[in-house]
Amino acid sequence: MSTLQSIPVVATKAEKPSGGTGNLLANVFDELTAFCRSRSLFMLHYCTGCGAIELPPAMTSRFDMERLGIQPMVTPRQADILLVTGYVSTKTLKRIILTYEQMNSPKYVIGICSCTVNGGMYWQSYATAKVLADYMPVDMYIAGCMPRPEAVISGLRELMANIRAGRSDNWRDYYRRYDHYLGNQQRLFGENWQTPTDVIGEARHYGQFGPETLGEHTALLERHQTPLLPFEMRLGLGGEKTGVENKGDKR
Amino acid sequence: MNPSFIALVVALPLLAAFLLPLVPKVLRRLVGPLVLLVVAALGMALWQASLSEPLVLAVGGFRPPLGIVFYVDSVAALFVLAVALVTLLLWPWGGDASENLDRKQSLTLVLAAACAGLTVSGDLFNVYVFYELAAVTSYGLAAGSRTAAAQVATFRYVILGSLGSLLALIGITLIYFRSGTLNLAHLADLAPQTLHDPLGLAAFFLILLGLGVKAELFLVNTWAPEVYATAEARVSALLAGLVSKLALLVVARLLVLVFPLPEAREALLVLGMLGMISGEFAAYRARDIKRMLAWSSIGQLGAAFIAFAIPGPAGVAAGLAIALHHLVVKPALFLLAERWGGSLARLAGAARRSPLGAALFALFALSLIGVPPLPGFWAKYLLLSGLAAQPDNLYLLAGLVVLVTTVVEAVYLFRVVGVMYGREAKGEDAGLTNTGSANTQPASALAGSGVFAALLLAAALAAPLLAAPLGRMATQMSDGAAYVARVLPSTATLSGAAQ
Amino acid sequence: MNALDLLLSLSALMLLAAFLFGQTRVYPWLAGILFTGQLVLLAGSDLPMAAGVGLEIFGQQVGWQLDGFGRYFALITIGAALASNVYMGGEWGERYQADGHSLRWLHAALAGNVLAMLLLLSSKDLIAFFIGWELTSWAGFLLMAQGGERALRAALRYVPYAMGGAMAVLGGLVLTLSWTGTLDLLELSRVMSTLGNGQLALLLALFAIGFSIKMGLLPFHLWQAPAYAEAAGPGTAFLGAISARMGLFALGILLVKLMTLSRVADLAFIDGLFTARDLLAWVAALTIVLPTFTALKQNDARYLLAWHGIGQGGYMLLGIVMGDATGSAGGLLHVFNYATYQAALVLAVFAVMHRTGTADLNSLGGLVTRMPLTFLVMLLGIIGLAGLPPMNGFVSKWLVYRSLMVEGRPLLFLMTVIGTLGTILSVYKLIHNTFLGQLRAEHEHIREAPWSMTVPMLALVILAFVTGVAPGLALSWVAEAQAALGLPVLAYTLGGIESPRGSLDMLWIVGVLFAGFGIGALLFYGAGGRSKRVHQLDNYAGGHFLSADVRYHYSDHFYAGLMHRIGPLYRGSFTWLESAVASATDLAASLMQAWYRQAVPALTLLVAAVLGLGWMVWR
Amino acid sequence: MMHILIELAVMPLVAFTIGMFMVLMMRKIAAKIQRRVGPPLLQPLYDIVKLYAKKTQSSHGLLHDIGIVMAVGGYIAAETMLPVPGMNGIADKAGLLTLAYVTMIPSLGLALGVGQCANPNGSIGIARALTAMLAYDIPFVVIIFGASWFYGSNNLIEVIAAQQAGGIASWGVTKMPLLAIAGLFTLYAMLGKQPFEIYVAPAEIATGPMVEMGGKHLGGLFVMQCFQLFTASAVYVSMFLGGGENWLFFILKLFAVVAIPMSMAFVFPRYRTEDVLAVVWRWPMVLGLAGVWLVMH
Amino acid sequence: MKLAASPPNNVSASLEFLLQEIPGLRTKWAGPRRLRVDLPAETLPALLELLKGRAGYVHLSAISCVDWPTQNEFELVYHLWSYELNVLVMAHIRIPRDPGVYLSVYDLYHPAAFFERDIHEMFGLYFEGSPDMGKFILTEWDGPPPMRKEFDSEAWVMNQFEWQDYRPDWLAEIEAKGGGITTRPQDIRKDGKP
Repeated sequence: MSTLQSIPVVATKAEKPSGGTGNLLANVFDELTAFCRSRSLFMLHYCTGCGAIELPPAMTSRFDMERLGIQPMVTPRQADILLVTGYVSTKTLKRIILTYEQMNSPKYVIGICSCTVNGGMYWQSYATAKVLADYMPVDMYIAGCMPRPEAVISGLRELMANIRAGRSDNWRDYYRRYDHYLGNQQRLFGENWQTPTDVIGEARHYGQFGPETLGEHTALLERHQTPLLPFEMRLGLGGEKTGVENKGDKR
Repeated sequence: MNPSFIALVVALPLLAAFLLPLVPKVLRRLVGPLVLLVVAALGMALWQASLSEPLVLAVGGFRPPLGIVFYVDSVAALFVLAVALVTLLLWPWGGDASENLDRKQSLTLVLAAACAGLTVSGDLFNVYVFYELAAVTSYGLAAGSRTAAAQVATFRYVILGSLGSLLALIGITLIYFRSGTLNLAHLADLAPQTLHDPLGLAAFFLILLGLGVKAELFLVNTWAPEVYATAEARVSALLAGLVSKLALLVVARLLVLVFPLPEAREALLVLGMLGMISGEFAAYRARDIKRMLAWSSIGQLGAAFIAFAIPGPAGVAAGLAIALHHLVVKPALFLLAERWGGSLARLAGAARRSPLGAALFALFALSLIGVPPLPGFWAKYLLLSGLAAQPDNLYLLAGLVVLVTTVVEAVYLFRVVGVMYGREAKGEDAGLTNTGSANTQPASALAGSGVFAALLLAAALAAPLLAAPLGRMATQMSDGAAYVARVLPSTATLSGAAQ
Repeated sequence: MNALDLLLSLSALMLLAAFLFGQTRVYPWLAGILFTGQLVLLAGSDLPMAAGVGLEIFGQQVGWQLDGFGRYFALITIGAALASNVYMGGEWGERYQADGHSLRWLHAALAGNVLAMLLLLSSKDLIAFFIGWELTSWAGFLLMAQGGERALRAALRYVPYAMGGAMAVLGGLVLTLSWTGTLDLLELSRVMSTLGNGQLALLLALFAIGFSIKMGLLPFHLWQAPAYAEAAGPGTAFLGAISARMGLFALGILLVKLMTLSRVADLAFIDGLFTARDLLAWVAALTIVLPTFTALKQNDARYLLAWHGIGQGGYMLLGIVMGDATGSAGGLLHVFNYATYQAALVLAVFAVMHRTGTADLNSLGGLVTRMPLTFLVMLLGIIGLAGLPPMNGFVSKWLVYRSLMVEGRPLLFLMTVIGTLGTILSVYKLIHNTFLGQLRAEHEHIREAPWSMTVPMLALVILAFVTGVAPGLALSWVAEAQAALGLPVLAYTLGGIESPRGSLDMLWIVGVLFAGFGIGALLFYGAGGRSKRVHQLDNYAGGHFLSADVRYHYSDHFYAGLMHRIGPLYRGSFTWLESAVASATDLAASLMQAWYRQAVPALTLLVAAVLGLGWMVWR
Repeated sequence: MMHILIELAVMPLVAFTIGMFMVLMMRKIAAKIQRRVGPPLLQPLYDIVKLYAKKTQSSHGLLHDIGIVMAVGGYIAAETMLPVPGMNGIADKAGLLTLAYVTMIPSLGLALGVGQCANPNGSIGIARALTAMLAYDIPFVVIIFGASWFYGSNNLIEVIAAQQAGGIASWGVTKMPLLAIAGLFTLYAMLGKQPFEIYVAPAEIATGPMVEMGGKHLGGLFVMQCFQLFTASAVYVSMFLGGGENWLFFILKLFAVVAIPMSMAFVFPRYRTEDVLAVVWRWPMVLGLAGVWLVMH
Repeated sequence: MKLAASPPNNVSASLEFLLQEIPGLRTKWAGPRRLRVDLPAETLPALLELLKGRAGYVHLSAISCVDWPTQNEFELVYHLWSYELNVLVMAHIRIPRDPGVYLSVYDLYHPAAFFERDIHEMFGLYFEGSPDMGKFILTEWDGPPPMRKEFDSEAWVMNQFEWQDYRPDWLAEIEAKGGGITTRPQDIRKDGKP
């Protein structure tokens, strides 16, 4: 049983403003980026459940998110916050995980409505995923069976405060404890569950490779996953006669 | 080079033709070629001699206006040489039952004699006799291939030919009635007073129609496509290539000497244009090679008529160039068409099986169209520059017709080349094309067209050298007064006596 | 044996060699050496190169002499021939021979084309000109007919056009002879402009029609696209690069040297309102726009480039018709520029065909990761074709624009810009459908084109880039051509032109451009964090899981929006015109054949006789 | 020579900062129209810094990155050709026409970058963007023709000098009113905002070209947007509003030129591609041609 | 049930007269325009063809299935509507649970394909002849048919998922002031776990 508080938040030194020690410039730069990150959040315009109806009023003239620097963006590549609003059915969860992995980090997940906390009204249903936190690191919950726009705005403001203070780094957790999340996902979707994003490769690439990144679940994934390595631009020069060479170089 | 040899040129083949059956079987096959070789040698000698100054022979010693006169200037000598050589190349060597072969060989010899006679004879009646002789032998040869289609086509040809001869005879009688003489030189002398009136022109038109049958003139050439398509290719080559040129030459000589009038030239020009348009456009739609070549020869002869319609030596030079070029190209094409007859579809991919044949066809097509290095271009250049030099707008129109018909000619000739070099016919008509050796050319056809091709290429390379003699021949032929002076030494006395 | 004789005999020797042992492996090397030898000979010798060989026939002197204008075109011809020869010698040639075609005929056709074009370019009088013109047409026919059944059919469609043009030129030649009495180009340039307006108009009509057919100007352009597209690979490159420009060479001589543009401007249709020069300018402008927008709709890369060949011809003619220093320099420079990047583009398309087997834009895509060098060639090629700064295409188009702006021709200027924008759209479609987007499963393992193909392509594109950065190099040859032709010569510097009314200095512009790219790269790689390459299926598709068997590459009907607006304008009126002429000839032919199938020939003979007599008697 | 190198660095920076405030002004206008508070003063800067400070970015290949580099670099080069008060850069070596072409290079670079993302939304977006470019570039070129015919040269320095010679009376807008109006309409279409933003249709093709642009790629495009705004308005000001006598007037004119179309933009829905062609080929083209006719006669 | 001599004039009577042709069929009017019909399973196709052919019942709005675990039977209800008679006919049939197979009416009413596919997914009842018996909505579900009475969803959930203890500080403040959650989760849950 994992409680919210018990989720280990790994405090990395660079992110935490260490109050003036270390060289000033590095500090100021991190300070500036953290401030800009908090002041400019791009919200992914992806309505997963019923809670999404509360977002337009939060954007338009009465509550106006833009004054906080929050803009709705359409594709996961451009977005920072993934708002999971309302019940998360198993089918939708697949799309949410795909979208989450396509987002560029630092990225944040806000679970709006109670259904993302503990299943909410659909806690008995066989078709919904109960706890969103099992499948991806969640930064902020805004409970309520559809929270009002003020609640959404206050939730966002709190997230901005966390980002500013550097406390909201859970996206690293997805890389560091990928095996845990993958296990939960495989438990729900079956063993040959695979997303086109190469999370393990990204973990290595960005230096987020922790001890728990690999485990028996990722071993399972390794066995059946068709490797989706990017097409490197290669200069296959040479005078081979036939057009099709090096058959089946399965990397 | 004493003049009496001229008579030999006509007499020798005639004699050989009739004595052929008596010769023992072993030698019989050699008689024809031998005779033709002798005639060719004579022709070459005559040509050398006549280049400087034309030769005259009064047969049997009778002074010109009464007796038979043979007048040989360089053009006539050249055509005699051409007759001998082309007949030799198109000689019926074999491939038939022996008595049938005798008949063919003798007929060919008679035809050769008649043609030689046509070129050298100096008076109208003689021309008519040799013309009839040539006509009859061509009927015999045309029907030679013994197929029903050939018989029918020749029958229609006979009707037209005889009607034409009839008209020519009426024309000649008219002239005789008006001028009292038939000798060309004498006529040339008397023509201004007697023949340059509507009646004279009518006589000229009748002779033109009469001779036009053989020269594939527009109004009377409807027989040509059928005969050439059904007769043996060798015969069609002979008729289209050689005989039609001689009829044309006679008309030209008549035009130059007796009727140098604008109306006559205009008639020739209009008929030439119509002949060219009808020939080339009909060939555009032809689906079978022999008929296409027939129509193409009608077109080319139309061009020759247009050329001779141009007054002065320029016209004669252009006419000679076109006639000689056609004389070389058309027989070769007919030889190629022997094995490639029938519908064009049969030819799909023929180039793969007989590459030399296809290459020759393409070479001749290029020359016919007038692609520069080949002599065809120089002929067309002479024709067009002649036409452009004339102030009269009708000549410019003729020039336009020549240009347009050349484009049409290029299209249909290269459609055939395209079919030949295209890919093999597939499926149902595949069987049609490669029936045994349908597409491969027999050795004789290739040899014949190869010689013609060699002639063509030689002419192409030596074009600048040939230009000078052609010019001299043209001036010699177009100079009427010299003809008269040469044939009738003291014209003053004779004209008085004849009145 | 002076320089020109050596040049002509060298190319004649090459034609013979190609015919004899064209299919061996040795011939391409020999041809390469000979071509380079010719190039060096041409560039080295001083002008005018008089030729010894000549003949005198029917009272006309026929001789050959190469001046600055001819040499400019000759250099491009031999350069294009060298590039396609290297291309043919390599693996492409082996594959071509393996497919059953004859490499010997292709080499012979190429050598024949070069010889014919040299004869044409160095003609001293109209007969030599006509000999060269006809030989070029038929050598072009031979080169087009190589490469299969569709190529042969396209070449056969070219025959009536070629013969029509040739006959128009022959008609003009003969009329010139009868009106001016001489055929020598030098004398003609003095005498011809003294002819009356009516005569000059007829001559202009005949010659202009003849030359515009080969150049593919508007009414006579339908044959060029299929003929050039279907020809064998390097054949297309050579044809597209220089073959159509022989028409421009002829038009240049006709309009500027013989008739002088001022006299052409006097021939007015509506007394000075719309002169013959305006007509030529507008035909050129329309030739820029219509073929370019036809190219936009093509789905085969070779056809797209062939249609652009026709379009770019319009710029060249427009430049020359403008007649001022910048305009004509732009037009002439565009001949060289277009030859370089067009040959590179066509060779690139054939390299793609060599590897993937097809040039159909709807069945390619994503090849940039597999054929990067070919992509680089095509990228620089399309930048040149579209006329954007770093490449030389921009310089020549800029010169034409500037002359249109200085001369004050707004509508013509508008047409040229519409043409350029159309080119930009269609070239992006070309590179997007071939190299960008989703890489198909079956193309994942193809390799880059072999060295024998990439080297000539890269050489051409680098040449285009170098003459783009320093246009002065090419402008020196252009100035020489202008002087030889009698046009006002352009004052040029290494970077472009200096003038108060608006100068162009490519060295600075390209320098600043690359400085900008440097700063951009610094910003991108320096300021931005680490980025990771992702697979093409790791893509946003509205939450849908993409898979390799689904083909989601957007290539068919590429500019749908644009086509909704201008779609109805494609009425195909020229194709209708061509088929109308064809059916008219058919009708005439059937009528004539009816004459020969009449039942009773004797009756017609008699009727004819009576009519003839009547005509003779009562005239 | 040295001053050109300095200007090469300074002019783009100035252009970027002015461009950023233009973006801010645009968003503020949009907010005010929608009765909203609108973003804080430095919001564009925050966005750009946040995008560049992203820790992980996904790129689809070398060409995807080079596309963004070309987009930003192309505009940096274009800025040096735009004379601003005190700095002329290389305006004398490249005229108005060259500037029009150099500004096409960034869009071509972006098109190539988006091409390699292998995303159909991106390809459709680029197809529409190029069609829109075809649409608004034709009247733009007509206007360039008219202006360069009127001033007798397409060298921007002379164009500005000619206009500043006689004060407001000799400004382009007073001398060539029709061309000025057509120019404003074309500028409006060039900026790619509301009625003319079919190629960035968020709901339909997920922001078209920008669909796979994240982190520093999107940051590069935000920087390009600032440059685009500055370049378009600076060209218009140089041609019709007498260029910059001093920085204050220059900036006021720039913001005025951008403010007019932007104030109208956010009340419109969105034209389809063929309608963009219809509108831009009808009104500005007719006005432009009439203006040119007037200027020439 | 004797055959009445003359066909009655009003709608419901004529319907009843028509239905007499089906043996072993019982009718019961649930409302002025709602007729419940009970019949043996094998005669259902005959009824459908009769109603469709002779009474204009062209609209099969739904097939619903009721699970009777105690009687080990499934009850299938076919809701039919006629635009002429404007009377809703609900045909009830009972089929045994264990083989759980029945024949499809797809050839008569094409929409039946979806209803049958849905029932198959939810109840595991196989319809022979139905075009597609694949997964319909629950593409990720490979457990037992969930709508069967013996399937205990809550037990499955309890086994599959774990809960997280969500005690945010704002809840503690409310509880400090005496408020809090009225019905605790363990009271709702049958097995009493929190």
